[in-house]
Amino acid sequence: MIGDYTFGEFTSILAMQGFAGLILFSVFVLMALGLAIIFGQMGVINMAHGEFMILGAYVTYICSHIVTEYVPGLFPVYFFIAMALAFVAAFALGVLVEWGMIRFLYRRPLDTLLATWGLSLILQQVYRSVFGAREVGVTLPDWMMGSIALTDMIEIPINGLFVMALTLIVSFAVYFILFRSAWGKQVRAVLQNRVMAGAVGINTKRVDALTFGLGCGIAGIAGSAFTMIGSTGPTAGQLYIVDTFLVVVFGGAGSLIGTIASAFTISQAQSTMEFFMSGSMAKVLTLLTVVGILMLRPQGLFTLNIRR
Amino acid sequence: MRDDVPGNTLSVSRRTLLAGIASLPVLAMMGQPLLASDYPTATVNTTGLAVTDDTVKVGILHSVTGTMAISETGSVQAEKLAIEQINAAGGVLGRKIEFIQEDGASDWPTFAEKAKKLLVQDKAAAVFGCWTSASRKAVLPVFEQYNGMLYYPTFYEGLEESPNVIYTGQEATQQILAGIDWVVKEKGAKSFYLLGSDYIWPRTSNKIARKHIEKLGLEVVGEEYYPLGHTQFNSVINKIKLRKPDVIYAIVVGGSNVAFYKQLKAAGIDLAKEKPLLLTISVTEDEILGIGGENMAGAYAMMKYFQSLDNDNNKAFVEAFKKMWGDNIVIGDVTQAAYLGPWLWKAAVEKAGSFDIDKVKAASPGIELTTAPEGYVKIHDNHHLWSKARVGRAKLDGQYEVVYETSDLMEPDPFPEGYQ
Amino acid sequence: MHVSDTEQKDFLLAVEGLTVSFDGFKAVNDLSLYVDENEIRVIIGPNGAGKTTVLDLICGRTRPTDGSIRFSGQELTGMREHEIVHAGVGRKFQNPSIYEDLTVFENLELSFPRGRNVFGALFFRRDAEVRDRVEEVAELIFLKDHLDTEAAILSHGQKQWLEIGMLLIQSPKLLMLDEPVAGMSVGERIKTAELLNTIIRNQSVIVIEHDMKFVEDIAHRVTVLHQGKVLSEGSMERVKHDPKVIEVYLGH
Amino acid sequence: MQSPMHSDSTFFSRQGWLSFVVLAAILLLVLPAAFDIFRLNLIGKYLTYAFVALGLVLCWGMGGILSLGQGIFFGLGGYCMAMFLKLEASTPEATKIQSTPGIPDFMDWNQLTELPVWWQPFHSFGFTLVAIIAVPALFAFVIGAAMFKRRVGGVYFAIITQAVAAIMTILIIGQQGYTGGVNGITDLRTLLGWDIRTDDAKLILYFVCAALLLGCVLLAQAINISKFGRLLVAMRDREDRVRFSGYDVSNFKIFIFCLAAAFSAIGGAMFTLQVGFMSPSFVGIVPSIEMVIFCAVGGRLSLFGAVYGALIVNAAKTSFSESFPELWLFAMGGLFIAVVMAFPNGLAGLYREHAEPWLRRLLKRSVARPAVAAAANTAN
Repeated sequence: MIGDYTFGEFTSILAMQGFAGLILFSVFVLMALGLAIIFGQMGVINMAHGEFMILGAYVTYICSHIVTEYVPGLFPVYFFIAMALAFVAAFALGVLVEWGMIRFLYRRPLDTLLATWGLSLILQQVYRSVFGAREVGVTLPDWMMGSIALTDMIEIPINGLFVMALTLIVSFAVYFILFRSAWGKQVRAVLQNRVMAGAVGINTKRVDALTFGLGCGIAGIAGSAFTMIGSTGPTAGQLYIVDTFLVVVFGGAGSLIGTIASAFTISQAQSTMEFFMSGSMAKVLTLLTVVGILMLRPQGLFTLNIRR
Repeated sequence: MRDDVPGNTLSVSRRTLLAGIASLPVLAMMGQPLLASDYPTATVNTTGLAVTDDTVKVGILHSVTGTMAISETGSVQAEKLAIEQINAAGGVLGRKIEFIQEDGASDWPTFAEKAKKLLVQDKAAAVFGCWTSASRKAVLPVFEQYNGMLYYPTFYEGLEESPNVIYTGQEATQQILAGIDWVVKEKGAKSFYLLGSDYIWPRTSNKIARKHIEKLGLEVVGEEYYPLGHTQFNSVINKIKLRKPDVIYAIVVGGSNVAFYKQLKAAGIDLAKEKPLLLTISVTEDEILGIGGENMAGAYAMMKYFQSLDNDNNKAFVEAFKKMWGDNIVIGDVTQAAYLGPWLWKAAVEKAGSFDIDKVKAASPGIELTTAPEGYVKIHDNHHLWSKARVGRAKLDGQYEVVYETSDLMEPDPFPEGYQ
Repeated sequence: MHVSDTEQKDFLLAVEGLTVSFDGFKAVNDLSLYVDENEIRVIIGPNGAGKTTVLDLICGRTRPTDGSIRFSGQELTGMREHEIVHAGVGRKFQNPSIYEDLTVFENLELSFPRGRNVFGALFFRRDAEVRDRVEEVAELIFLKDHLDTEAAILSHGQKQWLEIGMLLIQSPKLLMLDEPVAGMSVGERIKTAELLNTIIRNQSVIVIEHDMKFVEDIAHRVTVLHQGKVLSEGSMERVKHDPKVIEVYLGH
Repeated sequence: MQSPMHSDSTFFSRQGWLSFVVLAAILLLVLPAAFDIFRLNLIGKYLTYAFVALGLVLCWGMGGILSLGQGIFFGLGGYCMAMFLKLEASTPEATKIQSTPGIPDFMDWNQLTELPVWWQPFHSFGFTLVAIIAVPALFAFVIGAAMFKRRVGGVYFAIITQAVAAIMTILIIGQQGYTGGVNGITDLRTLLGWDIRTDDAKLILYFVCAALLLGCVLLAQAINISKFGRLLVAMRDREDRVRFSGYDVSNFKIFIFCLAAAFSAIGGAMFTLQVGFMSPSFVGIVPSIEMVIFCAVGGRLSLFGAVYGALIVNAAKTSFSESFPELWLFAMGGLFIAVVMAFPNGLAGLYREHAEPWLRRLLKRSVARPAVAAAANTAN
């Protein structure tokens, strides 16, 4: 296709396309990190992950309304407050769900799948009853809209930059929480040997609840960030679930680095293919490739070759 | 038609239905009410429909639950308003309309099932309903088999002409051709980028648009489809930037809409600058609520009806609608088309002097409605409506400003020669 | 006892240069092992020495990184688990692995080597041959009176026997038993030793065991593993007095 | 020694036969007598889901393989049938309005000017009947072989089948010139000249559907009581033991997955016949998961439970959505959670624990039931 364009145009588009891929990558990472913790680390299949994201989105929506109504002065920065609240709300709901449901099902991963699917239906209807069936839009502060024009052709969407920065922060935060903090050590101890961890005085139940909550909370942040990009409706969460699971599984459950690598691979593949063919076919091809590779390498991209 | 708009029951505002009656001025033009006693049931109903000496039963068949509820709610409201107004003005052949509402639940077999129930069990004299093409395709055989009347409100892809259906929305050529001519003439558009959600309506509409653009000697520089519910449009936006079309012709639907327009704006394409200009046939005032006026402002839509339409019929209609369903409500093209259904049926029944389906069918072509909010409509022999085509420009407040309308009515042409 | 004239003999099992590494850690490192026909070989070693991994490698549960495993003339590496079983290798797991919902009879019947493919299993009939063989094995493993008992309610030791019986009914040429007497009473151990000495009339056995008394009762030869390698090999007597073994077991 | 279990001949236990007769009586006598043809047609539609649930009992309940993509096979079966019916409905006379008469209408709308090659064989009814079973089974074989040979199971299998269902939906919708797109294949009229839209036809189709379903129950039961059935349960609980007893576990899984696919496909084909069209909305993720819940509600280990589960959940769905549409999702979601947490063996489990002892006391039957849990599970 280079034939039709000047060299300048071609490089610009390469840059733009690379950037589009990076945004998609950030989106995938945000979606998948929470799930990677819950599925990869705890072995729980949370089909309601999308609904936790939408919870974050609705929290942001409410915030934008309250802020415009009562404290318009805060409007330019309300998004940060909204994200914090989104995390708290999703975290709290996550802990509640873990306590009320998940903890009874740790030995039955397939059953967590069904139960959380039920949960997702209920949450959808709750959203619908509370917020109405219509898609709601969130008004963004002006500084978050629009783009930075680098050249005539290359324009960097600010919200894209924002999502990328957010992804970076969240990923590092997760890394520190899980791999550098005392609590993270407890989490990993429980995952590796629940009985032993209990025996040395770790409150395994609390660790479970908090880990699940953390995963949900990250979903909440993701949902909050997505209001900048997409729509918020009661059933919007379902759109993400298959993609998200594929990212985690493709990366190799249990490996956060794998999740990030797989998000990168899938997003770049999809974004590149979208450029050369119709969106539908790009999607089908991406999914097919992922499924195909998973069939050849079911353990995913990154996984420890462990001794059984 | 448009599909997969996530959502569900918009809790119908509980205001009294009687509010609608206050809008009687609309009815002044409808002439004197007819008396049921002049039309004995035995003669006006020879096929065993649910018609008594003072009532007639009709069906309303839309999705109240499921993903389509969000879109179909407006149609239900409009149909109820029309029925209310007709009853207040004396009913049909002197008989009050009673409606039976069924939920299609966004599920096509359920539509077929409920359509059958309305026709077989309830003996409905007419059914107002359906929204997506898929639901219409599902019920069509039922209406043909049991000989019922369906009034279908949505703008759609055409390629269909059933004696049992009156299509009160525009078919694709009516909606598209005039609008394209207009952007070419007024805006000097030379190149187009076609984009759509991946299913029959956008594909067929784009096909018609492409043929028309090529007939005009202009260029289509790209044509793309994305799966329903897709939310990442950065790649296609890049392509658009690269190809630099004068017009983005977009038929994105549902949740994808929101993502598409937000990302378009974020990528630095300000629709208000009209470089490129965006032309759509899928975003009514209803959809703008979700997209946000600030993301949509400056885009052009091709419809036959906008809420801002300036005529007496429409003023009365909007007022009555808001009275019945609340001030915050917006009215889109399909809602208005749904409102026409009961009125067109009433006119046909009274012209035929009978509720019998076959007579209503025969009487329908040529029926006129001077009181339509969109102005004047008339039923064509092919059961679609003659109607004007209009172009509106989206404003920040989520309303459209009408910038163009055809001087003549557009002839409906569901099987357009040369566009297939 | 068996004299070690290893060079000339045709071994039933010849493991050579076997290595497997998990992320760089060599759980089994260049290990060689030869088992004769009708021999009871016991593998001992401290925890983590790689005993179970060796069995896993032989029966195909784990794929070796390097090395060869020859079993009565066939190369086992690269064969799939069920093919290895068909070649004549049976494996008992460390924890009794039986079908708890089924009766003893059904447990044994499921292991009977007929109807092992899909359609064979669909059209499998419980005929006299099956019954006779099940009873025969049940008698061997001291469970003749428990044929209709649901396996879940057997004692731990009986479960161990049942699993051994499930191997025996396949008439393998080599049985590999991972801690067969763990959790058994003294009486049961004696009976198990008896059982093993009966069955080697037709087959060889590799046993992993910690119970030294039991090892002495049954072993023809003992192989001591340490850190994935053979530390010592030979008769129980010899191994017991090998300074390297003493070092490993008694520590420094 | 010669206790009942050792003789291999009991197909059903006594209670099992009773259950079967009761089910047959309900399907073939009670329901047709109690409901008009409109409702009966609906019930016939529900029964088509029971085929899927039946397959899931074998595949998931017995074998532990949870497929979240059964909609794929339901859809494939339904589409095969729909293709045949559509070709029959698209005679040159019926389609003379098209630019290319004689091909299905949606092809004409998408500028196809001749029938695609792979549609051609669906002119033949014989081929179609074979294809209804063979196409989905073959597809299941490809998926199953790829996954099970590589030991992909459990959660991974569920997620991958789900992704395949998503791919299928996007493909069917995207390739609308060949598949009818999101509208599906509609306006099906006759089967070998026999009008399937009349009330009489619907009645006959209902009985065909019910009879096929009963046949599938018997077939599933035959598998259950065979050594294959016991192996399936054994594999679910102790896969390694089965493998090291010399069985190629993957082959068994592939077979049962294909069989479940074939059951679903029969359901899909009967769906098309009774409802009169087929669309991608039965292929995707949501319907596939709903089908799992039919099975779970009925009891994932019980063949009869699966049938009742499909009937009851769907009847509840219809009546709920008629009277309290808002509550439907709450009810459905609650059902999922309740089934998983409170009664994992579904209705069948409840029946066994509560209703059956009571019934037995009532009937003063003191026949000792076989102690084998597996046999009892399947018989009820």
